[in-house]
Amino acid sequence: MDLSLEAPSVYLFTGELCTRSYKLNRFAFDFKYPQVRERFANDPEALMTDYALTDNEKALVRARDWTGLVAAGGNHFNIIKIAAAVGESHLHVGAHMCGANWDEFKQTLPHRVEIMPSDLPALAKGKR
Amino acid sequence: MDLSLEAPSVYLFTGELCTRSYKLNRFAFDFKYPQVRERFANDPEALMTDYALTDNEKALVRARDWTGLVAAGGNHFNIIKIAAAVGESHLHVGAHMCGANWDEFKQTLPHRVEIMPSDLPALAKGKR
Amino acid sequence: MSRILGGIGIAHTPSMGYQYDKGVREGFDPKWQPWYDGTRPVKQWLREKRPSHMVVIYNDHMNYFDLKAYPTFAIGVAAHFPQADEGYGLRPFPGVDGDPDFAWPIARSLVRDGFDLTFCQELELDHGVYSWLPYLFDAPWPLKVLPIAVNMLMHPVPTPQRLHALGASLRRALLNDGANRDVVVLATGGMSHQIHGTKFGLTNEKWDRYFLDAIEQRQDELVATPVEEIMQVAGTEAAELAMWYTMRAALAVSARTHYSFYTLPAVTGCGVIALDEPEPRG
Amino acid sequence: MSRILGGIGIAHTPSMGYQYDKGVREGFDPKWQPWYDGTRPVKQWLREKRPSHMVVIYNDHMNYFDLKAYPTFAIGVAAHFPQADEGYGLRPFPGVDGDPDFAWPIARSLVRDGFDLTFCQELELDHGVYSWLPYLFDAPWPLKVLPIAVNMLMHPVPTPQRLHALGASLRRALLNDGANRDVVVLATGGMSHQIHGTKFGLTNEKWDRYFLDAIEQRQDELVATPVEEIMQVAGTEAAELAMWYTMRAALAVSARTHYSFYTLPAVTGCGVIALDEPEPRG
Ligand SMILES: [Fe+3]
Ligand SMILES: [Fe+3]
Repeated sequence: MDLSLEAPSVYLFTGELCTRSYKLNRFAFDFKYPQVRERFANDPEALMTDYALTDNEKALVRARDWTGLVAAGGNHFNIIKIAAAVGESHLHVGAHMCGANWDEFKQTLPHRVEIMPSDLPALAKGKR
Repeated sequence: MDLSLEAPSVYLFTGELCTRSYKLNRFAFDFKYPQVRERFANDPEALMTDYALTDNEKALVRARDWTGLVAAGGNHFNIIKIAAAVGESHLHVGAHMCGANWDEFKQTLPHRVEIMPSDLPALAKGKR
Repeated sequence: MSRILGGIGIAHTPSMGYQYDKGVREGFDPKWQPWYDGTRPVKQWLREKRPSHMVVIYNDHMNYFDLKAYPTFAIGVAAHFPQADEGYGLRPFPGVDGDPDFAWPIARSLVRDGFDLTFCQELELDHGVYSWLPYLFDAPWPLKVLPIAVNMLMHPVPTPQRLHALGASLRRALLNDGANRDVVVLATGGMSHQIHGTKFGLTNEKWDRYFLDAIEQRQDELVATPVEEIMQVAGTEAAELAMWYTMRAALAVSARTHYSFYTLPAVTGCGVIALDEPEPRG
Repeated sequence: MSRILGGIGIAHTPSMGYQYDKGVREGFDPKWQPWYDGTRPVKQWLREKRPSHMVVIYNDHMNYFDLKAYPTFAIGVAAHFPQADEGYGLRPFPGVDGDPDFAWPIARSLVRDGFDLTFCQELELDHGVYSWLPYLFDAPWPLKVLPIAVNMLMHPVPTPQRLHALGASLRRALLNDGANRDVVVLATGGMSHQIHGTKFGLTNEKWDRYFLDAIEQRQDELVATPVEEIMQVAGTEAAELAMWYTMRAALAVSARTHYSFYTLPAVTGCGVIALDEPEPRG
């Protein structure tokens, strides 16, 4: 049972992270506008340069590396907008995060657990 | 001594007023952008129609009726942006609000009072 | 004073909306038929209550508010709230009407109580509202809505205690607004789910059913549960459940569950509860 | 923990900035020379205190925040804050640097205390900051700034009690931020003035001098004064003075006035006060 609230289990979107990755998030957020999606389809490099993405962020977008983009500070609700623009759903993004093959992964959903907050102390102890 | 907090002594900019006059305020706020000021200089009617001003609001703008615009719900920090665009300062707007001639009005500023909150009950009584 | 008729807590998720549109077009997916059926009694309850206004506590999901200025509590004071386009085009529903004359006295009362609201003269509603809306009402929507959007995306998010206090203050505002409306308070936040990271797809039916039960009379127990623990057992996005506290605190302590329902159609727990406010004593 | 070195309360007005630029170019207007001279000791005090960071409580005047989403409390978390163009072009000064590593722990602490902030990844500063800034510092500005913008334009504005509580919470945040900064807290809000309506041009030197005196040790008396009464005696825009309470509450009760000064050059009372925070006991 994975109780971690840290990467790669969880990418908590904190204010600090948001400030550091603000340009990436601005870029991804704007995929909600059809004009931006269209510009991305026609000339992704120019669009990424306009939004002042770093070289690393550009490489992650080119590679459709959704996990890397979230790890770089992209809020996942923003990053799935880029995924949607290239035809991938948030479930594809989820499979990518789990390093899983999508067709196999989707058969395994949902991942059911049955623990309660009162179980946490014992579980944390068991792990040590 | 005028203690009123109501028009025409004071035009308190309340949320209710703002919601009712939102389009007028949006119009006036946008005078902070040079392009909007330029459009206003070139074709004020088209600009006012684009911002969906009412006929009454349009007439007030045409008449440079700063008092009327504030009475219609324009926040005065917004309305003075329109005034500035046609060469009138917030002191001109002030004179207009007082129904005064600017050249005479400016000699009278500031209007000094010397009352304290503790004087208010007696003053309110004196008025009755 | 306005009358508080009752409260609703309900989950939301984009697929809930998608499956509704597909369901009415070509029949519901067997996984989603229970949710459709399970929401019928709430729709009926609302039809009988006939609220004129509904306060909706919800969160946006990077569909309207951008990060340039991200509010903790945003209140929609406009006369109309369009549906937000999440990037797939608008669903076939009209926008929702607001009521500035209802909204402003409440906003004033909340500010007087020390809530630091962001006042929105424009606001578009995403699946946080539109995913469950057609399950509960037929368009054209038969009531006016006062949306209160809560930051649930960027930490720090407001504490459970703060969300509870907001509900108590909202109750004071409604009962003293000098008006005469019939109000339902609705809160919506996803139940167990996590939609990012290697724990993607986590759900916890046990937690969700406990929550649906405890919100009626053991809200203190829930409010005292650290959000981190909820995120651990029910997935990070289940932190949204804290918004339900606002709804519950807006009702009388003696309010009781009229109906609740739970199902788990996909990767998010889907539950709903309707609570009756007791009749005010003559 | 960071060290709080002291606090400043200061008036602002567009003409203060205009007269600075004109003054350094061609000599100060006789009406404004006293203000320039009167701020020299505060500049000197700051030079001696050598703060690394300054929290600035101020309000915008329809120059950055538009009414689409108007926040009660907005906190600037960016690394840089440009000057806002108020429609007359930028004045010849650089933007102000922020410090996200300073800002976020404070924002987290404020939210934990129940303040419902709007987090601004972008923010431009109008004359609320730029009108007094060059009187107190030489560019390039020798410290990092954390701006907190308060709604003072659209009623309901936050209560005096709320602004006081914000200061107390800010103090807790600074003294527990786990960092090691030297911080000055500055609040700015116009003193007596009214710049609209038939009471345009109203000033009240008696009130302003009372306020400058009372803020040191009789803040409770000020906080208890209804904002409506301040608006009646000192003009509607003097309501901005309530922001000074945040600064005062961020200092120790035992903080004492190092220097204060007042003049009335035009249509707005211009006052400034610098308070020394007592040395923490070893
Ligand atoms: Fe959600
Ligand atoms: Fe001001």
